[in-house]
Amino acid sequence: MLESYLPLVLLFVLATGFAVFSVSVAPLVGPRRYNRAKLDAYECGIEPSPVPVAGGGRIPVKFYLTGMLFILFDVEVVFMYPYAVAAGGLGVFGLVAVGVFLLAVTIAFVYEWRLGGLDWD
Amino acid sequence: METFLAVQEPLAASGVAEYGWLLIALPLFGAAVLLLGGRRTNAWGHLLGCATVIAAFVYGLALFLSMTGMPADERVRELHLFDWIPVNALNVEFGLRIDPLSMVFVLLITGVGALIHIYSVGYMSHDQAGRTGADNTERRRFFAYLNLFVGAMLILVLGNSFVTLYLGWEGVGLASYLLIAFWQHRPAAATAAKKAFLMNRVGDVGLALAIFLMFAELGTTQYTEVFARAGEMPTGVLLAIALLLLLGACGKSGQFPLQAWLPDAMEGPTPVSALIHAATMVTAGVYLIARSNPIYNLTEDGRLVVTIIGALTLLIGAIIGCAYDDIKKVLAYSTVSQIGYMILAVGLGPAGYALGIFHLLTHGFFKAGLFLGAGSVMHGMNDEVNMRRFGGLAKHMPITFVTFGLGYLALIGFPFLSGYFSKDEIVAAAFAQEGWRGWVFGGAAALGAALTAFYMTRLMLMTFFGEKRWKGQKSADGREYHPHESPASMTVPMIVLAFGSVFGGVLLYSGDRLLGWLEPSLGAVAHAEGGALPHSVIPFLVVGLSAVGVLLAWLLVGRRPVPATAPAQVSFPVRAARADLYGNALNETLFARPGTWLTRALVYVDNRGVDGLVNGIAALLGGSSGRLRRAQTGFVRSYALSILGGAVLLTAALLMVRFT
Amino acid sequence: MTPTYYLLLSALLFTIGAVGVLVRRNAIVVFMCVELMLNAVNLSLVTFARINGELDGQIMAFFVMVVAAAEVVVGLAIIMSIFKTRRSASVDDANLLKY
Amino acid sequence: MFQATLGSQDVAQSAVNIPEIDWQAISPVVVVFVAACLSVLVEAFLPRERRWSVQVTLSLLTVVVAGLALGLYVNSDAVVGTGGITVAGQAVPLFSADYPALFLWGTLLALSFGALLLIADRSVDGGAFASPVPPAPGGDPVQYQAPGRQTEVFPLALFALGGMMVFLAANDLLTMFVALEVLSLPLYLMCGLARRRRLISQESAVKYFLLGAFSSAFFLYGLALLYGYAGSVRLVDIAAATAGTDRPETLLYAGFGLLVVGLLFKASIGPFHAWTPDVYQGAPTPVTAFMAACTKVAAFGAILRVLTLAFEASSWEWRGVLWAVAIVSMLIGAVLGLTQTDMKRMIAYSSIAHAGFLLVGAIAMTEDGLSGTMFYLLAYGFTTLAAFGIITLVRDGNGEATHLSQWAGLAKRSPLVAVTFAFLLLALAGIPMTSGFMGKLAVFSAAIADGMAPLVVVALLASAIAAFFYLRVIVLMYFSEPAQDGPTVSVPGAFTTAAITLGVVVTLLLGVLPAFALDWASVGGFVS
Repeated sequence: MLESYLPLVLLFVLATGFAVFSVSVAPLVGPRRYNRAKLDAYECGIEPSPVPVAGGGRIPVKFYLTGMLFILFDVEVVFMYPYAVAAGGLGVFGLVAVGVFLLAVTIAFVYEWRLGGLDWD
Repeated sequence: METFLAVQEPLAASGVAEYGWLLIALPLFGAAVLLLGGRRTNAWGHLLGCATVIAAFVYGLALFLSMTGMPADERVRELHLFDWIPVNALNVEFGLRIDPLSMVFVLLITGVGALIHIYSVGYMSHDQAGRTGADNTERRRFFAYLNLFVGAMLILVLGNSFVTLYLGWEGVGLASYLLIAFWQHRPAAATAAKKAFLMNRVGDVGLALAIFLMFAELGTTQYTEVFARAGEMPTGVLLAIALLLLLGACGKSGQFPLQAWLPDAMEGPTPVSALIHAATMVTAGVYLIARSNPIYNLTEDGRLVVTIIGALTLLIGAIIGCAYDDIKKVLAYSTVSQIGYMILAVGLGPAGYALGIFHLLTHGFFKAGLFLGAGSVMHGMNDEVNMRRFGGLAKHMPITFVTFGLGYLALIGFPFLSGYFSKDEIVAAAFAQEGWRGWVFGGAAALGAALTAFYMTRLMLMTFFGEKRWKGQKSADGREYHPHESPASMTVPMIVLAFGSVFGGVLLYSGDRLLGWLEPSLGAVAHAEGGALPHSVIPFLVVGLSAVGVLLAWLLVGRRPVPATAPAQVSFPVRAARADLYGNALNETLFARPGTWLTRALVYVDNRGVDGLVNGIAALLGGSSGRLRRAQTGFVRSYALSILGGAVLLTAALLMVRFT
Repeated sequence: MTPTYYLLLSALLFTIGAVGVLVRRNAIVVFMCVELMLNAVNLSLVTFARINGELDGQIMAFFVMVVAAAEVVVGLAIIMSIFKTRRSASVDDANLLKY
Repeated sequence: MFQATLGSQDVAQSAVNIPEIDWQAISPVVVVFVAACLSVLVEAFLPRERRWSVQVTLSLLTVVVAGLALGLYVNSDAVVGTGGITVAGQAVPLFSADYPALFLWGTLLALSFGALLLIADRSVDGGAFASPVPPAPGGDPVQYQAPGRQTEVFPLALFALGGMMVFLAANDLLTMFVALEVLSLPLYLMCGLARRRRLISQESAVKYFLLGAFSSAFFLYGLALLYGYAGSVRLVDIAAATAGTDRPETLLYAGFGLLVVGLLFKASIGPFHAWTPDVYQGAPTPVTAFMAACTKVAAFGAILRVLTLAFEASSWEWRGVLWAVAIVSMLIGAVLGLTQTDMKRMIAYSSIAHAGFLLVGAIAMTEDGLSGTMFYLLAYGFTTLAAFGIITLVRDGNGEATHLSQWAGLAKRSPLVAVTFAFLLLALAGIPMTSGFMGKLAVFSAAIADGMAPLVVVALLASAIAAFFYLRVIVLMYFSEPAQDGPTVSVPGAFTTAAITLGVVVTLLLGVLPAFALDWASVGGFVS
């Protein structure tokens, strides 16, 4: 069943070839006539506005930082789920291992908190 | 082929010998402390330098005594220290071979070395090497180099493989270079050091090639294995190795055609001339050939070349020695000539190895003594070396005169002094060769004895007897000459060495002491009977010829006043001898000039063809480098492209290799 | 339904991601393309786990997700710091070091 | 969509193999990671003014303690060379403290000790690290100099070190991948921490990060394909699968190719080298030293392990391809190094060439190749560490003077620095009596013994070309007149002096007495 993988590789090669081709050829053959519309960001046909949200101004950088933190701590839960499922079989060893894991996460959390990563202002 | 005693299998070192590494470690430690310690060690550096060498000598003596207590077949010992270079097939272990041969050298090096260290304390006490200031930096540096030399020389003679020997070989070369150039402010010293360095390189290449050949043929460079399996090599390779080793020996020992550096090396301080360029380092070539005796035993042609080189050199050295007025140069050419005797001896094969070493030892004593004497004369004469400015010094420096005189008598082979025994034996062994060889080599050796007597007598007469030609003259630095005896730290070593010159020969010779002692290393001495002249005639012949030489010298030099400047109108032989028998010219004609022509021709070809090629390659590399650099655009995306491209190529290539 | 299609899809996603890295200028978008590549691998892992009839591949996908999250944080931090100094997130502007 | 073959109930009930952990064997790694966590807490709780001294003490102490733990284990009564984290019923540990791993751990700890000394030195110009505060608008951003001093570099360095130690000891690809990220992420950040020339420092961080993430995606895809091929990511299982014939080999070779790309990238082997010069140049010099010395050790440790344990049976197919890679790397490093004008860039190209030489040894697949490559890593690491140490000393008003022209006539101003640097360059060129020569000798002779003479010829050619640019620097230092407003050589602080001395002494020692290290390197091979 998997012997039919050669086409896949060929496809891979083809796609790469296409990418290489278009990257290298485009600047050579393409005309460079820029206008305002071309340089604008494409937002589904709506006039792009420098003020994306109500309330005025850009989204504060802080928002992204907190978002990043959220991703980080959120994703750690990924390990808790399988552990919860297999906790019985893993016994004390599993408990200790998850404890160590949580301790490591906590250390990072404490660091974040001490350095003021959780303060909004 | 002659039968010879099989080389003995070494035993592991035990007892005192287990600390054999101390011999090497002590002087090297001294050198390291003095070099790294800097000015802090100025005050006591020379004392440390002496102490390490004396300690090494004392240990060597203890080792020697413990060895004398052993039966002869247990005297060859090996001390494994550590694996040095264990890379795949090449496995060089660092070990010491403590056997009678190396012990003889250890005692010579540390013994004479210790004396000369002591002598140098006085000799170098005011040396500033051309610099101003009143500290002892230069003396400390001098002792550091001397210690380095002793350590390297001991590595050379104690190592148990050719690679270890090579390490020591280069080490003594380095020390010699540093010491010849010790007075760097003199252009002559700098030039001489460079010359010594270059000519030694020629020899070293020979030695290195010999080692490579050995490794390629046998896969090892340890003495034990090389010697045990030397017979496995084809004769051609064996001959090549023998000749390449000889080339190495010629470079280090100042043999024809590489002899020219040794007299120039006298630009170094006199203790250096005595220790390195008379007693020890320059004899390394003799050691090399004697140590490699199982190889030379197998190739008669190789030995013949060694003998020819030896005979040629001893004559060349003696003839040139007759013409020089510079006291140290005369002694230097005398050294060249005497080492010629040793090389001649070891070239004779089993009949001569031990004799070569014997002469090496006695020569070590009397030549070191002579050099120290010359140094003492110079010390008292404002560093003058021109003998035409000496004369009548016997009264002013009696101790120097007596010790120098004893060394002189020993050198010309005065009956029952040390040179008498060792040189006579070599002459006898040379005459004992079969056929034309006996006459030629024996004759050369005997003639050399006469010449030796001539130039040494000339030296004695010009220096210690006759008019006081220095009166009213001024030395180069504008001082008047006030000859005086040297301090005790200089005279005591001279006295000790004079004792060695007088009694060394008879002590070592009587009862075959030395020859028997060396048997485990070099095999028994084959006293060949017959040959060109009967053995009993030889001593009379040699002494007679020497007497003729002395007489001639007295007639030509002693009876007439010596002109204070060398006469310009001289006969051809004198002119030739003054020009080093055109040794430099020969080198120039044979090597340098063809070299120049070749270079010119090559330059021509080079400019047209090779240069184009080389420049082309350089331009290609540089150009492609410059162009390829542009590929490093600094854009992350182009880097990512190169990674992706590389990955695709690599995977595609893997699949292609697999599926085609 | 053959799992091979999932593998095919995964390869396509991976290639799209790789090409995206090459053609996009905004560092954030380039980085998102890398994330796409990682997630394409996740799809492969899960598919192979299915083919082999075991759970290892799925667990591996978890690991990859966590690592990817950590990578996101570090990457965004770096991109943000350079954005603060340059006021530009274009990877082509980061071009002082070259040749 | 997927109907799981094993229900969750089954998983819970089935006996889960609890791994046996040989704590003593892995104690060096544990020490490093625990200390890294401690270091984070120090950063969080200690007042700013006391952090620096505590962090320096902690990190240096960690390396020493980890080294002691390693020494204790090696000299203990335990059966050394088989420990690690072993799953019951499996012969090979998941994470193995076998002899090569122990040797390379020792190497890593020693090298990182030197690198940490360089990082810790703040006697010269107040240290090389800053907190990432943006410059005031209007100033010259290229030369911008941030205020303050940063200590975050220490926990980052410790985490990177721990990641490297796991990376080269991991016996399964997933552990290897996680370790790869654990070592890479801190390095990305460390690159951007320079106090001076922040802009190129940050640029190097961005480049390193984007390309690193890109290449680790390749590694990961290779991992996935190999998982599909062998049904496991354990190296021994992959080896067992290659021995059979009934599997789709496309998966194997595609997977191998992509996996190797990720590894080659980390080892900065051409054509996956493009990041190296930029990052080496832009990163703070002590970090560059850390990267050049330690990352190379870790990456080659992993390459050796993967090639030997998983792909030895298929070596016939991939060897030719890696030949080509080695040749490309050596030539790129040697040729492009010729025209470099920046000292750090030049050393970076030199490292690319050296990576090629190392690869020659790594693909020899013999015991001699393994020990030779490991010896080379040890030798190269110390030499390059000391070389970067010297580069930190030569400075002008704008920080380090890395342009070659600024080094002209250095010998006249500071002969000691010049002679030390010349010695290190000769070691990089591979002149006898230096460790570089011994390393090349070991690697090349192993390659010849394994029938790769043509490759060795190319390698010698490349070393000859490369020798030219090392010599060019020496000539520049000794035979050129110093520039009027040339750089001054700072008096090195105790830490930098110690690091440089360490590097020089080891370089000399390994050149003169290589035996002990060669012996250690050839005690034993990988456990499989």
